[in-house]
Amino acid sequence: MKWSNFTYLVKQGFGSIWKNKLMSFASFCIILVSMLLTGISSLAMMNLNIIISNIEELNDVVVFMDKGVAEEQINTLHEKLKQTPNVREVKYRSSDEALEEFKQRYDKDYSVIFDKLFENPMPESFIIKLDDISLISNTVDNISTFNDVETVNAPYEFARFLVNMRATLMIIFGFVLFALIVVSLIIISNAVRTSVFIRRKEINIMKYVGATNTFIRTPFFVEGMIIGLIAGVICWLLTKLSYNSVMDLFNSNTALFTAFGIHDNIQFNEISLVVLLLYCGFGAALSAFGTMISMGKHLKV
Amino acid sequence: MKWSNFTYLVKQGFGSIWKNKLMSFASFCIILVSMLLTGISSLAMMNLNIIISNIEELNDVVVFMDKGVAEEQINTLHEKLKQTPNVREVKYRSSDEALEEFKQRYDKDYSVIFDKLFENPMPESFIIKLDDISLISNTVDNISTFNDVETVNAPYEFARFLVNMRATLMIIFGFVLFALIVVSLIIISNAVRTSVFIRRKEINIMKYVGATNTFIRTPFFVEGMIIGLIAGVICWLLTKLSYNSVMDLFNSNTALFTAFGIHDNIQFNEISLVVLLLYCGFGAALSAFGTMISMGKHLKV
Amino acid sequence: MIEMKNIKVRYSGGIAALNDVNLRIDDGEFVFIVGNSGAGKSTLMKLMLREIIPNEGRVFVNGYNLSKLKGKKIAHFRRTIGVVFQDFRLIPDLTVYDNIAFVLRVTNRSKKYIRQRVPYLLSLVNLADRAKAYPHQLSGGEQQRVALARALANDPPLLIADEPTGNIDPELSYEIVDMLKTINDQGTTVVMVTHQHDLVKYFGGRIINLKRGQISFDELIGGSDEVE
Amino acid sequence: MIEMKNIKVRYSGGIAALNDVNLRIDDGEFVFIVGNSGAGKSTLMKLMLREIIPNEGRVFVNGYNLSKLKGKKIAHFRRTIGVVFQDFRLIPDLTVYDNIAFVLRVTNRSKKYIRQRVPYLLSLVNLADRAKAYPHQLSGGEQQRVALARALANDPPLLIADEPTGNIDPELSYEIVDMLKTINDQGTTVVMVTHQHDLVKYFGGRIINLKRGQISFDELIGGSDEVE
Ligand SMILES: Nc1ncnc2c1ncn2[C@@H]1O[C@H](COP(=O)(O)OP(=O)(O)OP(=O)(O)O)[C@@H](O)[C@H]1O
Ligand SMILES: Nc1ncnc2c1ncn2[C@@H]1O[C@H](COP(=O)(O)OP(=O)(O)OP(=O)(O)O)[C@@H](O)[C@H]1O
Ligand SMILES: [Mg+2]
Ligand SMILES: [Mg+2]
Repeated sequence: MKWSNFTYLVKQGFGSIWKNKLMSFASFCIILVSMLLTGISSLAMMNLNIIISNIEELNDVVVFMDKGVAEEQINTLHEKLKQTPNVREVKYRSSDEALEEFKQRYDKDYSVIFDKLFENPMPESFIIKLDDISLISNTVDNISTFNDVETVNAPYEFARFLVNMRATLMIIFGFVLFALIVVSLIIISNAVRTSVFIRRKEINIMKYVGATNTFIRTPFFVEGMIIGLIAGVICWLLTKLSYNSVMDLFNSNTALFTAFGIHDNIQFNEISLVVLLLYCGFGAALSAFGTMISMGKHLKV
Repeated sequence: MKWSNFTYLVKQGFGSIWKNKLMSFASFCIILVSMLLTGISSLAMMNLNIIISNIEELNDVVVFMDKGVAEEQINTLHEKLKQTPNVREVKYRSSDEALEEFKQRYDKDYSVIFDKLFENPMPESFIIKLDDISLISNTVDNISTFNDVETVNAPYEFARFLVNMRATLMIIFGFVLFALIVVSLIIISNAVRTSVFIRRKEINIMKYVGATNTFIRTPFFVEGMIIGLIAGVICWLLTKLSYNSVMDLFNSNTALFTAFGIHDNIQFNEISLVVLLLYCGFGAALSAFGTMISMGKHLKV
Repeated sequence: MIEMKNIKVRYSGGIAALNDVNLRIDDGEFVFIVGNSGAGKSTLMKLMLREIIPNEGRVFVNGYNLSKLKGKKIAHFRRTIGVVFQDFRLIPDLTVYDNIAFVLRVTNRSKKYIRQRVPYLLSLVNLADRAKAYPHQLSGGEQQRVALARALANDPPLLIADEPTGNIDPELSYEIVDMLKTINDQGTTVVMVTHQHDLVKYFGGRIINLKRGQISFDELIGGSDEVE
Repeated sequence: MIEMKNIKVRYSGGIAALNDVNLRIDDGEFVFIVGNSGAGKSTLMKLMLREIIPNEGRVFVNGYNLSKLKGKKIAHFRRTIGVVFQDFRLIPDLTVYDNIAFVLRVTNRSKKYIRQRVPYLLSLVNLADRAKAYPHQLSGGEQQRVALARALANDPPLLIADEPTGNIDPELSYEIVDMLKTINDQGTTVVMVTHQHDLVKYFGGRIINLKRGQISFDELIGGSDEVE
């Protein structure tokens, strides 16, 4: 193909977006909506995952030692705990610290209690963070067998709740995402098929006067790609806007912010480029290749 | 118009769904997707609202009385609390019950403490549920001034958190819903405009041979209505299925179930008919009237 | 009756398709309109059907003032005319039978009448066996004949035919014009655009010749069929 | 060269459009195809262009065996033919200029060549001033002439024209056939379907008459232009 012909075909592609305004806009909207829904859902899912694991982390396993152990015993247990599988972090809490904490926590409700205390009843303890909270009972059973361990206090209930919630939400989200993707593919394919269908006669005529498939397809391909790219960029802008405004909402709201552990949620800036590329890539690919595929049967004349 | 002509036009409407399979299917998909997303989001929003208010309810305000009050004073305060604005429910808790509860709650962690107690340090108390948790500080301030009230323990932080969260989530959901509705209207209007656009020549010809607008519109109207109705019914089925399966997920999961207070979430059966009617109504109306409106400019010949 | 006064039609692009045309066709006349390609013949037909309205001047057809026609009246007016369009304009989604039945349904004819009338019209144009075909399944001439049958369906007082025999073989063309003459004898006004000068010469009648948007010739000539 | 052997074409609905047709048209011939409406003339043209393939029999055109043609070869084969379709088949989205330029671009002509060739072709069919119009803005005859110009664009060795003068006035029709004759004299094979018997009589040449899907007459007749 001559270069001048190629540039002509590309120009045709641009031109026909305008000539087929109605269909171009329809395809554009549908691709935009589909990608936006899928994209935002994915981001929401990723963040939710992070949030839940943050909440999970807030739940420590507390290992109480026997009363009156020596410093050496404490150190030994400390080392041992550090080497236990599924233990990520071990923090030592002296009995004094424990009492102080306890007082602070319950002072308001039951300050009366502490007046009656004559000596510190708190044992030495370790506060442990786990790698995988779903394995909590195994780990706790394991630790319970260690020397000098009086009792291990683990948030079984809450841990199970969180693990369940995460699983449930991921199932729901996964299902929603899957449904969105299927539905997107159906309506995008419908849209491009329609936009090709409207011009099927034109395509036929081109074939009858000796145009090769490539020649006929190129402008359609260019057209589809441009629509997809524009949809991708707008999608990215809308995602950025809505993502950031949701984050602002949370940020302006310290209670929510800390409660949900949104301290290390995904910052849009970090993934901005990837999102843009994904949107544009999928947009252009779906639209351009969708169009090409839809042309197939009309080209067979 | 003759009855036989009317039935003919209705038949035409049915027939042209099949003749214009591609476009009918495209419109159907788009209406389905739009309504499904909007509908499911609305249901999710309603349920979330209920869940949050359930969680809110779990947070009681505790009113501690002065130590050693007489039964009469207790009764007086009980009556007074009952009549306080924003108080929905008042439950009396004796000092013995309080200690028992406390023990149960903290036994595991700190059973050691209780060994040191020689008398019950717990005061008499009332557990109060509020109507509107966002007014909590007003109510607490009010109650603090009552006779014999030593201190009022309220989950300010958590209340503020929940109120904020509800507000935030409702803003997000409201925004999502609004966006979904706008986007749905755009893509539905695009779809019906396209399906009319494809047949604009046909419409013109009919006008040129003397058909009135009503005569031309009736089959299009019937066609649009049927597509809308079918979309509505399928939408209802899909909503029912997905709603129930999500509920099953939560139900099969007692921890989640109770934690989220899903005991009085919306049962699909209760709203099934309303949902069906809304879906079918909107589906048929959007599709049928959208088609009619799109025909406007092509009829002006 | 058709009356046109000081008609000017200018299309987008500045083409003056008709320029200062004055014309009067009385009820019961048979008029041939001839002229070069692009002379404005179809534009004249489009005016009569109110497919377009003139930039200047007024058009009266069958007692309607077409410049002032609005809404439902347009439909009612058009039912008083049978038209064969140069590009046929059959409804692609309807079979041959339904294309013709359509205009009968539009005028609220009974089912029974339609069931008699359509086959009669199809036999008139020699297409009885193609009733169930769709327009794209017909040859050029067959489509044209369906268009003619449709134009005749309602026994309109005015028949406008834009090259109704352009795709039809000579013998059949003669037959068709013969048929139109017969219809004309029964009182229908017929306006027919044609390029087939032999037809015009054979049948004679009033001939209007358009030249670059203007009437250059408008006279009665005798046909050779009367001579023979 | 066109060769058809034992051709049968049956459309859906059981219509036998062509029945046992055998035909050979040598390079450089000028052939008129005549016949009643629905006789199968357009079907014959469609076979030559591989728009349809026969239910039975074989078609050879310009050295290609059309039954075995696949993929890119079809496009290359079609470029060796110029076609005027009975329903014109102009690309509605392109201007008159671009419609003609399209077939030149398809064959990879240079920009410069296209810029010279298209105006020349338009002037050939008397449409130099309508280059920027879109097909729907043209009169019937104008569209037909654009279709003719497009068919001639690539100087094809074979020209197939399905009623290229059906919507064109007699004088211009004569001019056009004259032009086709000139092109034919320069070596191009021309196959032309027509209903205008006066044209056939005037120009003469090989006449093939189709009757209900069969060749009923295939002979050379002398034209009156040679006699005069
Ligand atoms: N929609 C349009 N827009 C612009 N120009 C138009 C339009 N329709 C017709 N024309 C131009 O107006 C002129 C007259 O057109 P018209 O169709 O009346 O010619 P005609 O006499 O019917 O010719 P033919 O015998 O070829 O059908 C032509 O030059 C044509 O190009
Ligand atoms: N796609 C089709 N499906 C079914 N029947 C068809 C189809 N195309 C043509 N026919 C039928 O085949 C027969 C021959 O058609 P063809 O178009 O070849 O006729 P023709 O000789 O070109 O007639 P005309 O002079 O009217 O154009 C006709 O009876 C027609 O109805
Ligand atoms: Mg015309
Ligand atoms: Mg034909």
